[in-house]
Amino acid sequence: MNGAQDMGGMMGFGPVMPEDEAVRFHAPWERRALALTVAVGGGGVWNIDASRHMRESLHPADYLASSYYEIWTKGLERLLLAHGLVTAEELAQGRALEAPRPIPRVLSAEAALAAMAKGSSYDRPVATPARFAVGDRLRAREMNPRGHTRLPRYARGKLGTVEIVHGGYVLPDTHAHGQGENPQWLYCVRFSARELWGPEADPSLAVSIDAWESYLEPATP
Amino acid sequence: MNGAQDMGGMMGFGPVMPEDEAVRFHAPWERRALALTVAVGGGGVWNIDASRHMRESLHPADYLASSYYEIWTKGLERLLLAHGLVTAEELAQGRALEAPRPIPRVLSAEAALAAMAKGSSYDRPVATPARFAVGDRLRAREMNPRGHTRLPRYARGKLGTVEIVHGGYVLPDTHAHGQGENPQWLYCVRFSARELWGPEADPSLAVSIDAWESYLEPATP
Amino acid sequence: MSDAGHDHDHRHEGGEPAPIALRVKALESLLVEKGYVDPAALDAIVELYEHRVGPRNGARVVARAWNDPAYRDWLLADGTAAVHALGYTGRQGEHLVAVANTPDVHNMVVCTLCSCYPWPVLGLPPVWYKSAPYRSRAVIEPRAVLADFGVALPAETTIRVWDSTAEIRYLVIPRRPADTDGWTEEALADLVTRDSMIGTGLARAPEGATP
Amino acid sequence: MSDAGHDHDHRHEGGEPAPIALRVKALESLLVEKGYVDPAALDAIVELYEHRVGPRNGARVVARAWNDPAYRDWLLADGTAAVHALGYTGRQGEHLVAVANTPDVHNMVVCTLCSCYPWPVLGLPPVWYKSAPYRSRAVIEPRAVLADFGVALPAETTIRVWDSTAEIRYLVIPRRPADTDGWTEEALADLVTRDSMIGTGLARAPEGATP
Repeated sequence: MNGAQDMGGMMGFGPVMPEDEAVRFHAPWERRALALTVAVGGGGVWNIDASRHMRESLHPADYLASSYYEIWTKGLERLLLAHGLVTAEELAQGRALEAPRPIPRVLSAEAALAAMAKGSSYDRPVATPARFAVGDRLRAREMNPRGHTRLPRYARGKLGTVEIVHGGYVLPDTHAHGQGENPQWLYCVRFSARELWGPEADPSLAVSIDAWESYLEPATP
Repeated sequence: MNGAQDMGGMMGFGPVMPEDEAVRFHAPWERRALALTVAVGGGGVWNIDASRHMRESLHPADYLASSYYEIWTKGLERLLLAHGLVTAEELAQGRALEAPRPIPRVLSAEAALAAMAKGSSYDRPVATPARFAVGDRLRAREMNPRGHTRLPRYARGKLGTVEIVHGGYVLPDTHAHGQGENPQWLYCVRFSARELWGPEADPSLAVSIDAWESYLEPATP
Repeated sequence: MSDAGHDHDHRHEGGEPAPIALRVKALESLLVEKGYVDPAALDAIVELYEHRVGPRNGARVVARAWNDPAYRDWLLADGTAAVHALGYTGRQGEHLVAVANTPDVHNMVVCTLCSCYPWPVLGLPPVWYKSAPYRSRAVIEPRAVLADFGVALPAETTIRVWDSTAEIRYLVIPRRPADTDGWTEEALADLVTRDSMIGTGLARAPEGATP
Repeated sequence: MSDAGHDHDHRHEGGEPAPIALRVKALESLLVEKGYVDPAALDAIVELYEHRVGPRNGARVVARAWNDPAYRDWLLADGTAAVHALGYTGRQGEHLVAVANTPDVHNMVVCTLCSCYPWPVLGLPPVWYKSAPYRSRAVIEPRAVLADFGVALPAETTIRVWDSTAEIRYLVIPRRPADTDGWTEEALADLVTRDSMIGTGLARAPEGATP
């Protein structure tokens, strides 16, 4: 969706504020927001693409005024509500008013650490051969789906070159909406900044995205 | 600039809320915000393009969380500050702490009504002939200026057809920045929704923008 | 500008930004005290746009076009001259183009970049016209926007959206309702809603008529 | 979702949204009471990412690559296997690609759409990495972003920005500082900053060396 999350190329946000790498959190609640998001996510009720979509579905003014851990928190609350695991009244009161619903698993400390150390692979075999090869010229499609997608607006309609063929990967566009993993070939596609931003762009700049096969079409159809 | 004002095609803002046409204002302060913006603007210190640019320069989170009269008010305050007509301290206190600066004119009630009734024409003669004619196919340029422009992002790089040749008009891109009127030919350019938004778009939809000649290039350069 | 995007320019008690009403009041006091504005001019501007300039102006233009084919042709050929000839001149109406709905084509006007709107014929824009939902959606899903207004058009109707990106202001001439033959301009004007001249509505059917 | 874009889900006294600290606290209490999370798991996750997983992991990968040409080749050919071989596995590091800076090419990593970042080698992303200024500007004016970090590169250097739009995570191998011949991996790792592995910084020059 063309939400506030899709901010590549936007202007007006001000400077980047570097920070010492020793800083991990800026307030105690950030630790808990991190842990809650990761732990509840590990419960297996939704997947990572669904949680990204919930975050980008925040009202754009809310998204842009929130720090990222705030975005995570608001996204988590909405996921819990959407899946019927909590009620709005429970969130407001901070205590349970109804019986819990069963969820696939509740991670113990040990299980959480094991899950973090293992991660979740998203590569999947794809039965068909890759349509594109390294060096191929292609075009990112003009598409504006209302649901989740990982093709940023700035790349749509633009001509690029395949730089890496990553292999088969779960397609977020369906996975976020409970419509299956639908693995597709994933490519790293390089664009010149002039192609993306026009002739005034930095001539020394190239930008790449990772794009699933259905995001792409041959340069000359 | 690619600010929050450029919202054509964005998603996530919710439904449009219709309203009875008898409603003019929602609070008394809106009347004053309107009148102040119009009256101070009539003072001749800045032009309409500069005021549009100041509004779109608001932080995107602030822009999107503000009603339009709030945007006007914040833009007006910033213009007054930028031109040294008021200080931040004066704005905070709501009273004058320094002597006023001279401005070209202060409108009386009579002068204000005359100015409203007259308006300000933006058509200007252009010495060179129009490059494009009705029916011509052309492409809106890919451009991402940091300053003011009136070419929305959704039309950039897209193929369209000249529908109307409006005549010569003041160019906002320079006018907003005190770089002169630089009048150019202005065209109404029609795009199919499929060109703008891709093959999934409403096939019955066409969208036009008004675009200055420097925003446009022949369809096949 | 702050990192979090809040507006920190104006603090009052407690460090919160001043409510907008207080902020505008302070601004007015300051500008009057500085002599940059004449309070009488402020009152005159409010009175003008609250009570005198509004969509009934545009309704009279449309009614004239419905009843007078020569005027309609003129309006479509030179909107500025034809509208100004009825006395509707002024700010944000310096350059006008009128576009007519037909059985095949429905027109709709938006300003995605700000709030451009033909003040002399329609008055000040309604809040929804200047809002993010309308500005974002009108150019990509106008039929869904029309549904928010309770308007459903046949799938085969062409939707023609005009994004007001320059100083040209667009006025939609809605379709004349059936069963209005012989009506006076004044009676017809009562059927012309503001929304019908933006393109988010249709002209009202006469009372008692089948829609 | 509200028209004005504010978040109205959580009201406390006065009708204002609850401060985020209270909101997270309430959320944790609720989820623990409901039995959806184990508080011990929360503590373990915090401890892991606050104290054990961080950019020193990535620094050791880079130092190894600087000192061991075979490892460097492997890292560039199969980042996932080469990084996992050093024991840096886990969430948000399942699929890794390493990209090496050269005298001609400077790499920089961003996630314009959210906050994708290689946790097992760099830890949690810094707040600026997830912020709108970085995400919006890295792909259109990376040299201006680099200037915010005090980094200026020659005009002829190619800037190569990698937008992490999928589950592949990118790790920049910065250029090895001069005057470090014969240094141990451990000593070299101290020169590898987090920012140099994102591409918003360079590796530190040895103390006393001319930069």
